[in-house]
Amino acid sequence: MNERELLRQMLRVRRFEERCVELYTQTKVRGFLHVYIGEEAVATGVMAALNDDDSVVATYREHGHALLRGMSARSVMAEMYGKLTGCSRGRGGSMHLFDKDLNFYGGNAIVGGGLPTAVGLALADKMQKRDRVTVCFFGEGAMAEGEFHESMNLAELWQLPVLFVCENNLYAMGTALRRSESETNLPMKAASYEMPAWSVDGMDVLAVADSARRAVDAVRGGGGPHFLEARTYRFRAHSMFDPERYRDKAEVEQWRERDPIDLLLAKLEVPDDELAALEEEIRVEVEDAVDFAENSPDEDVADLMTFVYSPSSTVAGRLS
Amino acid sequence: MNERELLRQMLRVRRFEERCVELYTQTKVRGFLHVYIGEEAVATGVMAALNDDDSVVATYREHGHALLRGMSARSVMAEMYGKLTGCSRGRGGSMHLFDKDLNFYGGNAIVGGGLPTAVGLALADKMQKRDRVTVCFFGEGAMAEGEFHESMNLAELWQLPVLFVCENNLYAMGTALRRSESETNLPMKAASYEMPAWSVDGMDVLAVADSARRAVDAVRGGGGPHFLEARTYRFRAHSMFDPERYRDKAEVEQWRERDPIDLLLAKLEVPDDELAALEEEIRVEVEDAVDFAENSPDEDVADLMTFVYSPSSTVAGRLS
Amino acid sequence: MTTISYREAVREGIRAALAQDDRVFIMGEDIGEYGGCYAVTMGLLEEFGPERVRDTPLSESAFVGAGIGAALGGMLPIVEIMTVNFSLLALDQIVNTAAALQHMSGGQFNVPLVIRMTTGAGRQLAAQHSHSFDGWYAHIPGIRVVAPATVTDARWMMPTALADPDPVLIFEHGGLYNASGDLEDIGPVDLDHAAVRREGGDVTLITYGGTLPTAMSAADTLAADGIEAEVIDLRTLRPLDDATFVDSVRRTHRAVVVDEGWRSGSISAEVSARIMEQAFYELDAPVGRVAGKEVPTPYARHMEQAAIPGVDDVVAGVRAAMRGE
Amino acid sequence: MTTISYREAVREGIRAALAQDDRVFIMGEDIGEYGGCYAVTMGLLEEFGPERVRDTPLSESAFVGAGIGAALGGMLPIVEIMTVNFSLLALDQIVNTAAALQHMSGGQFNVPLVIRMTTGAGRQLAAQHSHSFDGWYAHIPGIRVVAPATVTDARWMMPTALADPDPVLIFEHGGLYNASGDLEDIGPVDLDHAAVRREGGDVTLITYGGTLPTAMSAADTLAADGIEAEVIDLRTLRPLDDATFVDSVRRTHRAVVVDEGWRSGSISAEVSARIMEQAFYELDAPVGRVAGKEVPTPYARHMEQAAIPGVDDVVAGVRAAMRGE
Ligand SMILES: Cc1ncc(C[n+]2csc(CCOP(=O)(O)OP(=O)(O)O)c2C)c(N)n1
Ligand SMILES: Cc1ncc(C[n+]2csc(CCOP(=O)(O)OP(=O)(O)O)c2C)c(N)n1
Ligand SMILES: [Mg+2]
Ligand SMILES: [Mg+2]
Repeated sequence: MNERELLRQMLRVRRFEERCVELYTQTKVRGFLHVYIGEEAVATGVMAALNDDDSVVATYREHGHALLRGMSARSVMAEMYGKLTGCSRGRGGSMHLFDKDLNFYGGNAIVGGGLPTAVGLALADKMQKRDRVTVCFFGEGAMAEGEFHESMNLAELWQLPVLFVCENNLYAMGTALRRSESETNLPMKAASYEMPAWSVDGMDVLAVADSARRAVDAVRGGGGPHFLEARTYRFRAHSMFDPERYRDKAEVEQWRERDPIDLLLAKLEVPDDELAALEEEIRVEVEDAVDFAENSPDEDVADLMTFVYSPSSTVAGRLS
Repeated sequence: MNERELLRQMLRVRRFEERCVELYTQTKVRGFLHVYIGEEAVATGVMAALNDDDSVVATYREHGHALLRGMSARSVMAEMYGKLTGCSRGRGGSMHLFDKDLNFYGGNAIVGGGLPTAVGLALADKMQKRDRVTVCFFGEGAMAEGEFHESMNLAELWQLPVLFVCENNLYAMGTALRRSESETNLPMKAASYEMPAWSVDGMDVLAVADSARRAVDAVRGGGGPHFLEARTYRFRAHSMFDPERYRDKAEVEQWRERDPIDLLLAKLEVPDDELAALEEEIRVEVEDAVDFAENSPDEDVADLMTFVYSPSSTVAGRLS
Repeated sequence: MTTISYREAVREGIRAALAQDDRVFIMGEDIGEYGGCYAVTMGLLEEFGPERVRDTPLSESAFVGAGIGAALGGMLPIVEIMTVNFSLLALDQIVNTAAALQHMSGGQFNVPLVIRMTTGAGRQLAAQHSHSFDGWYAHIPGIRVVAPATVTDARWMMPTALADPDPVLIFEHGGLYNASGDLEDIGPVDLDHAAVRREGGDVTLITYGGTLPTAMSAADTLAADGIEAEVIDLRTLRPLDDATFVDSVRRTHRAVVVDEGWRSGSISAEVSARIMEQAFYELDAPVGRVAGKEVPTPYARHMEQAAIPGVDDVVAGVRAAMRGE
Repeated sequence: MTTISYREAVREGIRAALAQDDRVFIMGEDIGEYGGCYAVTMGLLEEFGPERVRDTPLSESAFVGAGIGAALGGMLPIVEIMTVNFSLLALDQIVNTAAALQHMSGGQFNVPLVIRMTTGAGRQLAAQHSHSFDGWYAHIPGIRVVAPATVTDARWMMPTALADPDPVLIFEHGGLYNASGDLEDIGPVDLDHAAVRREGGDVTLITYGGTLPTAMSAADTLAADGIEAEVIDLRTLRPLDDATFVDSVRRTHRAVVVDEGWRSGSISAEVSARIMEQAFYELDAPVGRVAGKEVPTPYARHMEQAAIPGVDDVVAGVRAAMRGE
């Protein structure tokens, strides 16, 4: 992916999410909303390294991942509106975006809960001798969970083609890394499973893309699982219910100076009119998604019980 | 504890358990029975470093730990017989030995399940500014469980007075360490929590005693949690239902040459008659325990529902 | 009498306990510096300091287990699990250790641990943040399971729970936090007995926690039609105070259980079975159940609302019972 | 017809599946080199190799979760959890992911995962190895819960479970492994329907899994006294085939549910509630429950036996029902 495209993708995610926040304030979007603003370089850089048939597992902070993986702004926005045209028919909302055609396994709101799934996807690929990589995103807070530990061990023991990407934004809700991990050097943790691991500046999309490319190639080449820490920061509150008492405004400001979009803009020499055209193109895409969501139908309440079991299941037949 | 006493304790545990195996064959003892034969030096050496009011958390392979902590052979044997006079009224059996007076917290048959309890005991000690250490024993197999990871992190983060003792006997049931951990250097795992850790020859009781003394002193002195790996081996099957298909007889024989009791005997110059007297003293203690258990009453079935809730609980009053 | 929110009432229960007894402390994720995911513990860190208002890393199993150990070591821990779904990560510690230890040790060790968590749907948080496992936990012997439905209970269940020598699980329905009510100065709640929240002679409505307001509204609607419902708030789901609801059914001869949990194997099944066993010959109609639809909670508001019992559903359930259906 | 043990029957079900379909593999603790904690999988490693008979480290949550991922990736995994109590360590994966994913994703992802585990008491394994959470799991929508009670079902439930597009939990009662019986060549079991194991017109005995032999013995004892019990083996605990047992109760007018699980909130409560709802006016006596005592399972044999339903308890329960109690 070229640098212009990386810029476009980051901007797309940024503007989309800014709009989500507005819509939340207007009570169009509900539930918990976790935005990725400030962290866009991470998923943008990593996704650039993937093939179409690779798999992605993400968290509840995954609008960016969904868009970057190729989901349409329409299907994501409609999902957040709770509409039938949303990727998950409006049943999942912001935290549960999925797309089967894109091998996008979402959308897990149990911290750490996606890691075992990723291990299993990689196991299936290995057993079926498919040339695929599974990328699993999670926050640094997830690393304290037992599921992280068990998954790392299993992946390394079985030499599975999975890349663990830790989005270290320094906080898990209000808990700073040094208050959640006795060892804050995260690659050291991966090393304790003998898993190759390195850190990258998560604000520099080119660095992330480069690191991710190396890691994905290594995994695909049979090098077993890898661990990549992307050092980043979230500019906004954890969710829409966060008074942000746990960090200084000054700290946030300091990090904002390293806004990944600004950093890339500073590097590329994008003419003003080109940038304006890009912004306009994205504005149109986002507004189209909003219109689409606004005008989409709700799911019929009569369908509430569908997909508890598969339509082909005899159980489903009996319950309907 | 002097060397003669270490010998006496190891022999006591050995003879007690040899008798348990016989009794199992005679169907006097039932359920799962896990013996510690071959591993006695570990608990013997570690217990020697503890004060009376320190706390101990162990596993289902804990007859030795119970005896070494000071529980009588009678109360342990009667428990294994399922008698009312057993430490747990016969409700726990071999896997659930407890003694409140000795701060012996048993007796946990969920692999890894005791670690959080140990963390909590140490937290209580710290909050109450008591000069106590909690020792938590577990097998190397437990280290793959999420509860290990979470407990290590919590203990180190909060600098709690707990010593984690990994009894590395190379197998978790039939699973060799290299098949359960991608990193088999276990102190490295502790290091990934920044926890001081070292290994000791678990067949050499003097070395264990020395290492444990250093570790316990460090913990008691405010040095935070420590991790001690004792490299040992179980001479017998995992439990009484184990065809031992997963390891070579030759490997077992090789380890038997390093029988901890023989090693210590070789070091001490114990006259034959003294050894014979010691054996006889132990035989008498064990047979006394067997007689006691044989002649003890069963718990009254009418008491089945007691101690589901505390006798002082209003719930218990309502249910009885 | 003061009017406060349920959230403030829970906080006040915790605050008072921390102030009164040095052995009490609270731990959980983001209860301190963040101020609590649902702002329940806001301000407690400042008042009691980080030792007693203890933020934990994300590790439900270890910090619930550490609560067990601390209780064994003489403390009176209150452990907060942010949301009921996450408690599944700690279930081994709750069921295999906390609930079993006393019996397994022949009465030697009791575990005076209080675990609080947010339960229930209605806030569009979807399938991993919205379930009602309250009734499900009530299957486990060795623990007590309680659910405050009113502001007063939210305040006053805590001292009873802390005085309990055994593990107590407190389920706070997330939909209630913003509800306000009169705080009555009743002192520690009697957790051995259900509460009759409304008297009536025509039908017994049995419920608890988040669906008490639903049942009360339904009773109002029904009263307008001349049907007087007696509304019973179970308060404690384990052990069930069956005497109170069976007595009521003996008088009304009809009963409907209202419960947000998935219907099959819910606490409403147990209540129905107990009425069957204890008052079968007094019944004029089968005991009805108005329960949650058996579906992972959907996000979209209309779908979510369809999945949980509403006032109309309760009214319809009672009308069916009146018709003998 | 051959006589084989339940253990061999389970093994044969797994073996046949491994032989027939490359997508099938089995993983769990000590299923390979050790030969299985209960020797169920003995010999499979030698036959199918370590890729398809995959030993796992002690990490229930991760390997159950890996089963979910592998199922999503096109495999048909069979995951063995050694003992029901340990499954609590994997409950987050089972409930929050496996059971919820399809609905949560709007129907995009189904999870064809089979999880087997040993359940039940009777072998003096005490409180952390003996419980019966079978009925408890049946509360969870999105999964199917089954329990083979006979050698034939032990053999033939596996192909149906593997053909199911959704997660299936198979509970094998530890007390049955050594039992022998005739293996009938029935082909894949119909898991949508309960089985009538004995016909009778006086009372309906409803049970499943480990307590089917108990119920059958009780029926024999009762027959000697002229009471003919119809014995229904639920086979599938979720979803319940209520039509079969409700039809039976409509004929016999009396029912007793036999269930090793703790009584409160057990599957027997659900069965009782359904009969209440569907056949209240046909009942000549309240539905009785003969269930496990609500106590962590004790080790001592006499105490353990007292904690679980025995033939005498069932006979007494039926006699009470005959008296209308
Ligand atoms: C098992 C579990 N426990 C707690 C929560 C509540 N929670 C949601 S997000 C979060 C913080 C996670 O932090 P991190 O992993 O660093 O990801 P980030 O939000 O920073 O991207 C917490 C505690 C949860 N969703 N799941
Ligand atoms: C959570 C859990 N999973 C599985 C088991 C079954 N099990 C009992 S002991 C054991 C092996 C444990 O090995 P290790 O920790 O090395 O201890 P050792 O037996 O070697 O002393 C297993 C798998 C269990 N008791 N608990
Ligand atoms: Mg974070
Ligand atoms: Mg071992």
